[in-house]
Amino acid sequence: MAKMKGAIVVDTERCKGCSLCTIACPFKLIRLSPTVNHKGYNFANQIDPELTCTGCTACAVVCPDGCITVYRTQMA
Amino acid sequence: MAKMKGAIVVDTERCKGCSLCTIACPFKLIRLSPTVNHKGYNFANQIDPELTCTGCTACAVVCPDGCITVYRTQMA
Amino acid sequence: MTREDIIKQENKVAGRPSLMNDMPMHYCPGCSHGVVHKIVAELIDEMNLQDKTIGICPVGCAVFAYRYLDIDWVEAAHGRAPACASALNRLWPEHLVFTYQGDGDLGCIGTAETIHALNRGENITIIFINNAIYGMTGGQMAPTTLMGQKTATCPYGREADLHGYPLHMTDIAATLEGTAYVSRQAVDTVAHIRAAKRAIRKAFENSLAKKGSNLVEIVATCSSGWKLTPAKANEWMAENMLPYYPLGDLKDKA
Amino acid sequence: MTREDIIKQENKVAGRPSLMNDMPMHYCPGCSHGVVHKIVAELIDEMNLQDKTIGICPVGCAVFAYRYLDIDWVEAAHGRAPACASALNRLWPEHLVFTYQGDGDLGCIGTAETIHALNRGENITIIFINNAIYGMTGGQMAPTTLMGQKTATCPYGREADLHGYPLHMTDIAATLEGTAYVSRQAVDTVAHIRAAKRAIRKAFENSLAKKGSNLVEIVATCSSGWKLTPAKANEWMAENMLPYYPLGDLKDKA
Amino acid sequence: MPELTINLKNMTEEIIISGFGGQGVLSMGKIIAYAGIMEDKQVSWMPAYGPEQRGGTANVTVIISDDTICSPILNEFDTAIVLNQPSLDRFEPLVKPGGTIIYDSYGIITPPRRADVTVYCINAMEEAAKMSNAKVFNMLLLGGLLKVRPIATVDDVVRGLRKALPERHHNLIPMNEEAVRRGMDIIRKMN
Amino acid sequence: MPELTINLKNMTEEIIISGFGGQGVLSMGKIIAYAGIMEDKQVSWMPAYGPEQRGGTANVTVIISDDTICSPILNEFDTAIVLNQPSLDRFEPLVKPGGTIIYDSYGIITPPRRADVTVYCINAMEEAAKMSNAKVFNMLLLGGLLKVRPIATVDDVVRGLRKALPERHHNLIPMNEEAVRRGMDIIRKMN
Amino acid sequence: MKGNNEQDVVLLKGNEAIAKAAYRYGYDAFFGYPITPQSEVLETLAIDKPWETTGMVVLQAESEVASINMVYAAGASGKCSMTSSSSPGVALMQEGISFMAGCGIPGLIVSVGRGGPGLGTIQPGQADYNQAVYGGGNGDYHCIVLAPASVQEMADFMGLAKELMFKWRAVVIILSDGAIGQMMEKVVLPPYQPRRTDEEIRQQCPWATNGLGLPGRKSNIMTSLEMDAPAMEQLNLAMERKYAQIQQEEVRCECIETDDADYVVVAYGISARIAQSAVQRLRKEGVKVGMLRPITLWPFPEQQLQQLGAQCKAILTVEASQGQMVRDVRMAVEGRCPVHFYGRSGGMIPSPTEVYDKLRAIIQ
Amino acid sequence: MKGNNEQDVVLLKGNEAIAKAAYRYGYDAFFGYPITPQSEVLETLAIDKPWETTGMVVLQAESEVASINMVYAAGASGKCSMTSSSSPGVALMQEGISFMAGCGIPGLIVSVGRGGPGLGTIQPGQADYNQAVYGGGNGDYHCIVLAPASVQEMADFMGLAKELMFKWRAVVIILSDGAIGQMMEKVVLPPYQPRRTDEEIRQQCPWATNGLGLPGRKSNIMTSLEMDAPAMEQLNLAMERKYAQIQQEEVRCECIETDDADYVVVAYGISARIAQSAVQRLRKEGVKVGMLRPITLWPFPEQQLQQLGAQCKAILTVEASQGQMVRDVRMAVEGRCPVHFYGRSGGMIPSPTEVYDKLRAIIQ
Ligand SMILES: Cc1ncc(C[n+]2csc(CCOP(=O)(O)OP(=O)(O)O)c2C)c(N)n1
Ligand SMILES: Cc1ncc(C[n+]2csc(CCOP(=O)(O)OP(=O)(O)O)c2C)c(N)n1
Ligand code: SF4
Ligand code: SF4
Ligand code: SF4
Ligand code: SF4
Ligand code: SF4
Ligand code: SF4
Ligand SMILES: [Mg+2]
Ligand SMILES: [Mg+2]
Repeated sequence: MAKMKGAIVVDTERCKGCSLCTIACPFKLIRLSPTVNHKGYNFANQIDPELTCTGCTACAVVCPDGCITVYRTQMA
Repeated sequence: MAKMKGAIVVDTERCKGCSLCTIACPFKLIRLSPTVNHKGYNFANQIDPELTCTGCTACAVVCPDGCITVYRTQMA
Repeated sequence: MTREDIIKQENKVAGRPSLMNDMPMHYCPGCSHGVVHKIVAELIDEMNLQDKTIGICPVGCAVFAYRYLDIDWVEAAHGRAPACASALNRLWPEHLVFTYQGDGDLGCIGTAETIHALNRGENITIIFINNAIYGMTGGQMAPTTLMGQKTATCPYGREADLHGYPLHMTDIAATLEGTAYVSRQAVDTVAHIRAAKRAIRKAFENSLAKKGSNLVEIVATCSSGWKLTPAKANEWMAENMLPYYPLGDLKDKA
Repeated sequence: MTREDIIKQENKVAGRPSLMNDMPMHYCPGCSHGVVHKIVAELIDEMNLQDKTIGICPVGCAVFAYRYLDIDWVEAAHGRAPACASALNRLWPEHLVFTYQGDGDLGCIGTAETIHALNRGENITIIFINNAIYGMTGGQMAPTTLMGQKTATCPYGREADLHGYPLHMTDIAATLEGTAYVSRQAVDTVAHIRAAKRAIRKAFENSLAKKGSNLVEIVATCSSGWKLTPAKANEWMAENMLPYYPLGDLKDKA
Repeated sequence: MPELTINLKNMTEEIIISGFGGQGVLSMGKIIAYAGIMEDKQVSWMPAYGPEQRGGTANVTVIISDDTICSPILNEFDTAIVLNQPSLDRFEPLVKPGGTIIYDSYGIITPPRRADVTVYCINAMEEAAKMSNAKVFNMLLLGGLLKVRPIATVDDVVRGLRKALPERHHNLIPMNEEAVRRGMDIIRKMN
Repeated sequence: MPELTINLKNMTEEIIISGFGGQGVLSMGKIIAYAGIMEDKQVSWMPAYGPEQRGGTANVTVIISDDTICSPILNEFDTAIVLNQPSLDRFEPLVKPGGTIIYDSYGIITPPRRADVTVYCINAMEEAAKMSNAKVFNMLLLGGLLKVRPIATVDDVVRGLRKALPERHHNLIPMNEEAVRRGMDIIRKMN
Repeated sequence: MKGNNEQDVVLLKGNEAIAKAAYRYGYDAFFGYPITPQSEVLETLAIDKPWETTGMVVLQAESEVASINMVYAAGASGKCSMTSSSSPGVALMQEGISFMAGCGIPGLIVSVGRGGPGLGTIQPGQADYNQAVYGGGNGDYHCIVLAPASVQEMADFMGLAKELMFKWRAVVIILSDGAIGQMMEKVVLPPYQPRRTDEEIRQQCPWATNGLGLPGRKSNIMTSLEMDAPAMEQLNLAMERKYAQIQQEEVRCECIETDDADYVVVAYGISARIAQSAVQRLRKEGVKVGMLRPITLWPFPEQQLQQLGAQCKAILTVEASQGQMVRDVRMAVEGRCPVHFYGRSGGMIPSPTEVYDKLRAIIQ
Repeated sequence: MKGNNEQDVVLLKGNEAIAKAAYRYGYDAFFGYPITPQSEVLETLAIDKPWETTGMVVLQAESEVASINMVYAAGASGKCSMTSSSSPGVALMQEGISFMAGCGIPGLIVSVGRGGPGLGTIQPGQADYNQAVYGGGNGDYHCIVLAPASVQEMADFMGLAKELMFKWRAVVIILSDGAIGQMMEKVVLPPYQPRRTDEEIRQQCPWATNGLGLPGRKSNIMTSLEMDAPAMEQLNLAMERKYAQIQQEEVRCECIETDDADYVVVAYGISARIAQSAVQRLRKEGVKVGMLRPITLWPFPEQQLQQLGAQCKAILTVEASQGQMVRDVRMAVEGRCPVHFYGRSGGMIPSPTEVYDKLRAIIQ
């Protein structure tokens, strides 16, 4: 099976910085930002320079606030 | 053991003629009277010409209205 | 020997318990409530608890229990006797606090109060008269009404789709951590009455010993509600109720 | 391949369910309620039930569930959601009727309504969020609070004598004749979330197929009430709640 | 409506029927009321209700009137039908002067003593036993009532029964009619 | 009571303190109120309560007065202490002309613009970080407040703390006093 | 049968009339719990099995608390539903009634009063006037309260209640008592009206929470919760406007010979029937006495009473209570003439003679 | 601390003051269920653990229905007990309150109002006046209703409530609101009073159902049931006499500058504090305005208002509701002068300026 490549988009204004996605990601690709959003939360950010993300959706599944959209495609 | 002789006294005005004592008596010594008491119930009566009653208290135990007093003594 | 020789005060071996007064009971002929009242009166007397007991009456046919037993009584609102008992248990910890409740009172409107009092392990005894019907209000369906049984509000017989299933409150009680002793008894025969008395005695003893909550169900008759004679009611009970509500101890922590 | 190549509409594999609107949820960071909302939204969508569903909100933190899922909702009085659901089930027999309730709502003030709706075999689903605390009112003791657990109303830890024992409503539900499917799940991990979703799907299917009542307990966190971070709350739950409230199906009639 | 009108014009008849529970007191009252309806009269039927009637007495107040009936609850009555001693004791003083008392001797130990009312006796219990049909007891009483207080015709009663009884019991109507007529025969004036 | 009276006579000071939940807004208000009590003044402390404060803003209205306090709920304030932008946005317009706004620059993106009030800035968040003690954050603010609105003395605050804190935390009082004094130092007038 | 169509005239208890009128008027559901003196409502429904004919749902609930919350949800979804109970049972419904009022949920509560307080007696009483008219639920709200004085009105008001509850999205209470619930009278039952179809509900109750029409519309939410105080106040003000309109449009009362009256008796329900005896007797004796019988207890016939207050020498309020409605009478009359009271309580009902005597005493 | 003994002056929320006063005044028990804005009562008790010191029982009940029935039983046995709740929670207590009144059982309900109806808002409200004063339980009964306007009064009225409940065998309601429950003020707590001993209870409450003294006396029975209507009526009449006496003896109100007032504001609780600001401002402006603050809402200061009605040009009632107490004011004034109303609702509280403006408008 071809290898999957994924990426996520976090709705940072909706994010409450609970960090559950950071724990759920098997590759620990998500971090909380040092800066806060308008509501004052340190929101989540994907840090994935090497495109390690497989689009496994774990982060999206655990996010209580539905902030994460996951995209996935077969590696070209 | 000496043989027991018993007798009962029914508070006929309190009796509601439910007949449960008549069923409970192992010797069937209790009957409902054909006449009614003031409240209109056919009250219970011990019919025991031969002093068969052993004073076993079964009738008193089952009487829901506590109408029966049981007396018992050893046969002389 | 004549009857007169036998009927002497010193020969008295059974009669109305001394705690039960002269007031004629309002119950229908043959009603199980009367038998249970007698047992309770005897036990409080035997255990010498008259000044250390608070009884709690339900709303149901036993609403007037307070008229017949010479102890202090609180008449609870429909279903709330266990809440009353909880308060009294905590405020009068050395007292025997018991409730006396019907199936509608205990298992329907009072479901929450019953379960929570039992699960808190209040040191109380609940005497639960299960006659599978609402006696007082004229024979409506109770939570314990059997499938197919006819009542004023299920005149064609209880059906699952329309009326749901009978509720086994005593079985639930036995699963609760707070209960010490849970038992199901009947009062249709001398043997059953004696066993029921033993069960209630154990429940009272547990309550006083602060072992937790105690519930004794009495499978009972309601000849008026069932539209049977008292004798037939006992038979119907033995044939129909007991298989569904089998007698015996369901839980005994001690 | 760049991020931009991947982030294209046609590559979207997960995101906020379409039935869940934009309204930011009022829940605290990491609150389990949000995860369960998502599951429910996905299922109603997948099962194509938007116009055939009536949701019933509790009084509890989920009181505002109605703001977030685009279905019709009835906000019940505290504890009365199962009574509401019973009425709606009978009046809208082809609809999916579900309640969403906290432990206080379902297992304390609503004990009677919960047990009776379930025992009547109403064709409904009860989703029961057990976070062992009263979230909304600021962290008071719930019926499901663990022994020793500290809350605003048992600040020195829950003690049997003072506060009674945790109540196992789901276990009681499983003993009731009216229930078809009773299950306990959690939403702390991806695997648990997927299992929880399967359980709720089965419950929904049973409800629609008129198989009887269904209850899915979700062992949940309340980081605010527990005074832990969301991550620590998940850990505390796994360590303390799950041994006491073990996951799995308790009853499956089918 | 003159063609069917019977002898009491612009009348109001206030009746109490009282006995033990189970004696058919309530349904007798209902049949009287239905008969009244057949005469296009106003009627009211007000039972003593509640658990205190358990094993105790049952009673019902029936009013038949050409006028609107104001209070269905009364303190005094034109006619009292009493079937046991406690009922007689309670209601004898409440009959209006010139009124009527009907009693069944079976349940009555001390008969009514008032001189300012007309007293009738009907041995309905006995008669029902003779007919070996306890169910007609109250129909016999009803017949007696109609004889002495012709508030409705036997015809009305039959038509009323037809309305009051479910279809499947209509076969019992002839027997009941028979009992009503028998009741008219056996009632006796006592003073 | 002249011996202890400080500079505001027959005063009433109406203060709003507003920030995120968890910033110690409520307890700061409480300490101010306690300090007021030490001056034998009337005080009231009225929080915004309920679940809407969850993750949102927390605020408390504190009134210190020589007179009886009528309404504990106010529509305008003498002094506003605002710790984040939403709080500033909400309360800036509600400060009385001639009143005072104190803000912590950490949470504020657009500083207050009103010319008819005196605006102070205090970098309490930064300072607390410097002192590596997040707990003294609100004590720093309090110091700033007392500097510009001397409604109580530092002594009052210390005595108030002694009353407000459980015995076992009294060891923290010197550190808090220190922070109050530091707060007095670092507050700056901005207009 | 003469005047009437024989088919339709029946002899029924008030409680039975309620039950039979319910399915004939096309009510969708009854939820209730047994309590004397109204258990015949549920019992009659159980015997008549309307679920097999009109499709009406009948359910014995686990308590009055459950009943009222079933009515709440049923009404929320656009169905026409009801419960019935008596004094302490109605007390248990107060939270639910307040919720219904807060949401604007249509529904009917039939309250068949006995003598209180507490368990009191099961004999008839009118001491639940405050309970119905002033509520005991929390907040500013009103229920429309109808007071039938005959078995016929028990039946008829079922139709009126249905109309009013949907017209105003209001809780309607039929406040009866043990006497009217238990007595039998002739009654003409209404012809069968079909229950509303789903489509009719969708059209007539666009606010109802039943999914119908989704996703073509915003989702419907039935809640009385509004955390934002200014928004909540607006909701309250909107309710107030509705209540003011109801007070304008829905006052109903019966005035009997009040036009020239020097004295007026005010009484409702069973007391009105009794008082009427006394009034008739006095009229025959040449005294100018009239009677005002409020049919709606809320909205209360205030204007009518203001007028009578100005016209009369005295007003007598008669109730089977220690005096509850009399406060509303006094409030309306505002001192224009003396307002007297006669009442019996605890299951006792005033007698025509007592009312007559009281009136005579006032007149002298 | 100056004027006061430093030991005793503390800064407390109204809810905390209730809790601390409870065990200091020797209450025997608290039973309650969490609800905003009064959960601090139970929470404070849980923290302070009075069961380890005074022996006071504290129990979180399974619901408000359970709570009130616990208070019922506790009071029946002669103990001094209480519960506290807020709007919908109090609605659920109505049956229990009616039972208590019917039996003459002493007990206290602290009702910390929010905005209704239904769930409404959790912000402060005074829309539960009817709920407290007119009940919603069945039957003819009254509770003594105390309306504190400060945290100090929250504490003080705990003592008064204890006194009144036993003096009259009555249910006492402290009707507060979210503002007074949540605000902190200075408060002087009462000194500790010991709880009554069994012997004291036996002597002071010979009616109590606790077994004490048996068999030397008849058994005590606490019931509101009396199937016999004439007997029930006698019980009702006895209660009426008690209520009449309470109305004679227990009216409490605060009159502020009413002696020469042309205009009077009537307000209680939080609204009274607010209205007082406006009154002071107008007095400074030379207008003869006074204020009457009812402290007992039942019994209501009717006589005082009758007098003021005769004296004043107008009366203004201010409430945080759509107007509930104003009915009682109107009833007392009986048209002697115009009675105006100003209210906010749904969690909104009138402001001093609004009251001032309203008064100014009335004066012109
Ligand atoms: C709140 C309330 N609801 C309903 C009633 C009416 N009621 C009185 S007794 C009873 C049921 C009694 O049945 P059960 O508890 O089984 O007792 P039983 O009479 O059979 O012994 C009911 C519903 C009431 N008094 N109060
Ligand atoms: C009748 C009534 N009592 C009490 C309350 C207050 N109240 C609101 S939510 C709640 C408990 C919530 O706890 P839970 O059901 O466990 O839900 P969670 O917030 O934990 O999800 C309580 C007691 C109320 N609104 N109504
Ligand atoms: S999709 Fe999977 S791999 Fe990618 S960020 Fe989310 S959890 Fe990590
Ligand atoms: S799980 Fe969601 S809310 Fe939590 S940090 Fe990640 S994106 Fe933010
Ligand atoms: S004592 Fe025994 S033997 Fe004697 S009558 Fe009674 S049951 Fe029969
Ligand atoms: S059991 Fe008692 S009440 Fe029944 S018939 Fe015998 S004596 Fe009478
Ligand atoms: S109705 Fe049934 S339970 Fe009640 S007294 Fe009669 S037999 Fe007993
Ligand atoms: S208080 Fe608890 S349950 Fe409520 S939203 Fe916060 S975390 Fe969730
Ligand atoms: Mg029963
Ligand atoms: Mg919870």
